[in-house]
Amino acid sequence: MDLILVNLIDGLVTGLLLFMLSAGLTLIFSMMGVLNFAHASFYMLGAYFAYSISLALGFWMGLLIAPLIVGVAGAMVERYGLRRVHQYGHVPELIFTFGLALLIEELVQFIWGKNQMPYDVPDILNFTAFAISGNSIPAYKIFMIFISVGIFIGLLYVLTKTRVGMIIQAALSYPRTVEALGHNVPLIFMGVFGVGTALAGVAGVIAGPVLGTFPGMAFVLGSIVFVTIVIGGLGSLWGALVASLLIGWITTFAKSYNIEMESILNGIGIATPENMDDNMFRDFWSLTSPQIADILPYILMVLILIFRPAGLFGKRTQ
Amino acid sequence: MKNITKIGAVSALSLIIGASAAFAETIKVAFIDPLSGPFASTGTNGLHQFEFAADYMVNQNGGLLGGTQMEVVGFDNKISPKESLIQLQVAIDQGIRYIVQGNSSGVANALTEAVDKHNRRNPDSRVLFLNYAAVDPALTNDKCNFWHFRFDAHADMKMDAVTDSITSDSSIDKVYVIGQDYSFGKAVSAAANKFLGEKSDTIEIVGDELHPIGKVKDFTPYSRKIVASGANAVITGNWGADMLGLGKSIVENGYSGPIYTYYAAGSGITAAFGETGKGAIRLVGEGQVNPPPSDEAAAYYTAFKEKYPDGNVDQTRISNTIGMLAKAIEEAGTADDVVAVANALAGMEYDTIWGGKVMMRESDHQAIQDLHIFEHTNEGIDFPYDNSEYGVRVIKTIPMASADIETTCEMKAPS
Amino acid sequence: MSVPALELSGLKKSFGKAEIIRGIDLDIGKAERHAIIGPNGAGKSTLFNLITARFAPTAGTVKLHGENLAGLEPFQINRKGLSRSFQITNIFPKMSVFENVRCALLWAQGYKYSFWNLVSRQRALTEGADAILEEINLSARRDIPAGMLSYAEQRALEIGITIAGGANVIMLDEPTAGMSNTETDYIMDLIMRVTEGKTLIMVEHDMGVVFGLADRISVLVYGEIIATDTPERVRADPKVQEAYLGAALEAEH
Amino acid sequence: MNEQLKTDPTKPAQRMRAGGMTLSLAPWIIAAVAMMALPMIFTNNSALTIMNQMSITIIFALAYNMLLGQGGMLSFGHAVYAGVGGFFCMHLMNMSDFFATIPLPILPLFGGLFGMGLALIVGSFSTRSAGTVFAMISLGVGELIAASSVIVVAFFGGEEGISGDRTYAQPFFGVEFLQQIEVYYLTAAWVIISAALMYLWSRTPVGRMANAVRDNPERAEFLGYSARWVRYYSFVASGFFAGVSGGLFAINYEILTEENLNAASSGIILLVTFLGGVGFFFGPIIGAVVFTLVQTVLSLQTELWAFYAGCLFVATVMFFPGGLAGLIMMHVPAVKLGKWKLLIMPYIKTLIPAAIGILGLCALVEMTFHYRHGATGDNEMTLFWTTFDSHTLMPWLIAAAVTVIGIGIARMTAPSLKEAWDEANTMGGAS
Repeated sequence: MDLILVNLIDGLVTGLLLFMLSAGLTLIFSMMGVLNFAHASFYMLGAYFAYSISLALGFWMGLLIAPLIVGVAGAMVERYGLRRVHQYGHVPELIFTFGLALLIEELVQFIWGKNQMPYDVPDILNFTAFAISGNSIPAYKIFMIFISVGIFIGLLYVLTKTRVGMIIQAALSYPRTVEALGHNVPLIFMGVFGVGTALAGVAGVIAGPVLGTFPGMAFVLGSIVFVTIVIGGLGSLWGALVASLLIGWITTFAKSYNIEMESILNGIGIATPENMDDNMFRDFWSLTSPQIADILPYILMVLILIFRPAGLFGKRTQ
Repeated sequence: MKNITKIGAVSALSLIIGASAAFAETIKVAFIDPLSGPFASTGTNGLHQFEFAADYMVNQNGGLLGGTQMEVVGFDNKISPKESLIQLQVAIDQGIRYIVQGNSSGVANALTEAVDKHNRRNPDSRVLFLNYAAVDPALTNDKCNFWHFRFDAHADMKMDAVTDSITSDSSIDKVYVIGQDYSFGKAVSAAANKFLGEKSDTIEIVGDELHPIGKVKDFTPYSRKIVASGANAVITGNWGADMLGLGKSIVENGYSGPIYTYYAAGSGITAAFGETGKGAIRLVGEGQVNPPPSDEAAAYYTAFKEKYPDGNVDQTRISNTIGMLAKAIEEAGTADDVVAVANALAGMEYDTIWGGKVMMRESDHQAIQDLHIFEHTNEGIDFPYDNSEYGVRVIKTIPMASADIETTCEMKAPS
Repeated sequence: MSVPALELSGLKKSFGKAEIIRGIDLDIGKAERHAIIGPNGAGKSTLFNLITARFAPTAGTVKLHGENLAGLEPFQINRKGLSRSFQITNIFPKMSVFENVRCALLWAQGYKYSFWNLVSRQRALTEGADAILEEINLSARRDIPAGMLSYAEQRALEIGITIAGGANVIMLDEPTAGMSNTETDYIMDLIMRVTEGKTLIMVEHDMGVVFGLADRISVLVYGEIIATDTPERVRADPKVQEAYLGAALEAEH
Repeated sequence: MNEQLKTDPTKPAQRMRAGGMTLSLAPWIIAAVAMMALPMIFTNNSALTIMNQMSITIIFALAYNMLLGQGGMLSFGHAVYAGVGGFFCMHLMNMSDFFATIPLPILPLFGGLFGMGLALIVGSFSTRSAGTVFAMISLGVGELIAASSVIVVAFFGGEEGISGDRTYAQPFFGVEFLQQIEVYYLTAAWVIISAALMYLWSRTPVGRMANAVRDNPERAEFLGYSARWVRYYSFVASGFFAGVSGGLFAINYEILTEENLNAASSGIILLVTFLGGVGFFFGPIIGAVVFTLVQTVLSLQTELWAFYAGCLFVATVMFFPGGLAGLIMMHVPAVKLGKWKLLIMPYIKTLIPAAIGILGLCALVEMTFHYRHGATGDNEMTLFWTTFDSHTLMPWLIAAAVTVIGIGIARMTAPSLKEAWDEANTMGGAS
């Protein structure tokens, strides 16, 4: 029981982190119809910028400044890159962000080198907040939860209570109408792209110390963010939240409990074959849930796409 | 854009045409390892160590065979078996007869097979494959061949040493084994089970699991299980970001025992572990750096740091590889006849500056040497890694470890 | 009486709570030219989409030559001999004019999904496509991408594609929308020629076209057909006058 | 569609594209002769190895373009079809009794059939719609198969992959394929055959309808074709040719590993295809040749090859969405009008300084990299056959000056190039 509680907390941290990325991505997608393949790269940039800033000004300034830099960088990418490619259609846009992801990874290696950066949790948060039957919950995790929830509430407030938010919300559903109403849609695009990437930047800043700051960090997270918003339903902020938490918990629980394929198969009435060494499927029989925990979201995504292409909360399929 | 195409075409031409002309005024060694991509830091540091060793140990002492210099040429294999085979071909065409490689057993497997096939099919341009770090036991067992020499202890030998260390520590009775879900991770797990089962009745393996390689973002759930299992020792074969992620997560979530591992030093990992890993991370490996075993070793390290201030001597076997190759070439009296050089290498006993001897076993071309258990710490460190204050210090030595370990290798000399 | 070409009975369609088509019964005979008119928002395009299975009906049936079309996909309906055009020009913009027409001929000439025939080697295909180009007067534009044609030419091409397959029931959705008078005359003439002997159903705003072309006219208002009859009688029908024509005529003048 | 309406009808480039694609044999004969002759120019084994790699990539990229260029389907996991085809070939190679009865040259056919088999299964649910849904299913399936490659050791051999020996096949007219040159001709023959078949495919009814479905699936449905089936056929055919390239990979390298399946390989083939140009049949061929050179040859020259490749790719997407092939085909109208000679001088005046400027920029990048990451004391670096000290001011000044002057001149002469371009593409006048 205690372990379940601990796993719920751990899964929540993972899920909320994922949500910070998927929220930005889904905002960008809803506005511009572009799946931004480079989204996780901005997350990586956030971590690296924050690391460099933290060397000079400390962690907190990093948390403050790095997302701003990332946001501006994102806005510049939209203004001078994506907008240009926009005229050629969606596929080139997608391919552009794909190329951008590669380029950012190379750029990061060029500037910071290839090693993992010693970017650490600030001393003030480096203690155990509380323990549940011997499982310590680090204070930094609690901090991560607060930041993510804070950002979510902030986002919700901006989207539902402010004028800018109204326009964005309207643009989510009726992009053409909003343009017809005389709003500067390119500027909104740039802004949303900037804010979306800045959110990814925040995620990078706070995840860098715990998940590691290295050139492969974008790649590790990259496709799982798409998986999240596809499962949640493209363009749905709530869907992104639900899917993020779902993935966070599924992977955490799958890792925490050794569920064996053999017992599942036996459970549904398939007997274990006798001569396991010669069996073609021996590796399949010996599967355990931690082995495949991080692949589960992909399975989930493929199933959802087959049976409910719009995703859990989505309306649009394209 | 067109221009870059042009550069590509022009350099291709110059390379391909110029290649065959570039015949050996020097003895060339091809270093085929990742120089770009995610594993580039390990590869680049390895290349520097090879270049330094060739320069410091051979060229500054007057070269080989009466003055011929040794040159290490880097080839970027992007840690891809396919690219490795292409670069192998390029190296052979440039007249290079010695191939060194170490990162990834997958690449080593591809290379050793390719070298074997190449040597069979092209007796005029045979090459030797000097493996300095790929530890899949099969390379000197089932998959051994005459052209392959391994200068590192293989995974089972290292696990033998690790389990020696664990069984001699009476405070350890529960061991947790965790690794990446691929051949090496599985081999580590199998070896740990085998050796612990053989050596001790009291030690219980409380967990044994695999996680996807390079895909885990957050190791917390694994750490929870390790803490919950009550383990007082962890064995892992993880490397790179998976090692760092796992190690930090275990310690941060309340585990306080030792973590025995293979690859957790240098390449930024030592610095990134920092205070967190102190006393927890224990490594198995050859080549003592702290405290330095000899003045020679200290001088070597100092000279290396002067040349490469950002580098580490974290693979002392690299200098053994160069030293033994040089000795074999001198003994054979030729660098062109690789069969003679191979025969000189097989069975060679070599005094290494890092203390003790290295013996290249004739039956399987596996080096037998002293293995050490190191501790990640900042106390008593003369030569720290990654320009941090942390480094690894020897806490236990197993002389000529696993010297009698069995091999299934049936060595066939070329006809 | 013979089986009608198209028979709608009790056809209904709702989107959420809004009932767009509220029960339509209509028979269209073979070789009849039938026009559907009605004010904006009456549900004309929805009706078209229901017939061609772009939308699934909430209730009711559509029968083509007496055969129920329920549950069939658009391509299956097309194979049964019903072909349609779209209100918004719907061609293959990146392919040449000739290829647009040729694609429309492929299924009709029985090539199906074959990958053992080379299209350029099939004389019947090439000649057939050229004949249709001749008919729609686009031979001179044969090899340029369809997306570069003028608007009227694209509409003509669309009609060409629609009739190419040899379907005997042709449905045209506002074929003259957005055209100048001369262009409209040209398209009208074209429609007259190519639908000779076929069943034609069209939605149209231009009253000149409707009264010039149609054998019978149905008036659709708020999802219901309030009248179906010859042009003269529809014109004289007071209900129609009241519900539609008067307002429309007023608005137009 | 509106987008299309805006295109300038006076631009004959577009007219060309759609124009009659006559079945001309000339390019094929030239290609075949060139492939026969190449080994006489580049005689050594590494050149052959690189050319084999190009050939394999060409087939794979052409197969990929059956989806992306011709069918409008963006796949993020196409490597698995090539990989699985290759793995099956490897298993066949290891079934020594069976393998000894078949001649090696037909092995890729088996690869193709197995690649096709997998495509038959996956396509049955992934081709229901194009666009994002298809792309995401391809990503998911690709990740799943790549992940299972390290888990299902029995088939994929884990991280080491599986290897075999091609020479155990039945000798083919006495050839045992011991030497690279023999393998080269085998591969070359398959490239010609596969490329020809894929070209012919695009001329068949289902190939033409693939284009129609790409442009306008709904319209295609109202012409009697099920968009889904058309996509499915394209997908399966593409899986076949991808499998062929996997089979050739097995023959060339005699080993298949996880890298043949993973996301990086799938990404690279997208990059290659787009770089070459998706709008033209021969685009992927150019892409494959250029990218292989960058990957194998440029990477010998600089550690930063991937950085340059990334820049090249992003620049292509931004400025030449038609890819390298599009760039070449832009010149066709000028050639047709007989005015291409007008372009020579302006090109020399603009592109050569631009090239020099870009090289200068590359030099600056390389020097920065060397300065930051090179070893201390190891101040010397060699660039463009010149060796100098990267820690002195002079080389920096020279490189910067070359860059500024090169690009400056290019900018100055660009307007006249533009003029010449317009002139060369206008009908009439002196020709």
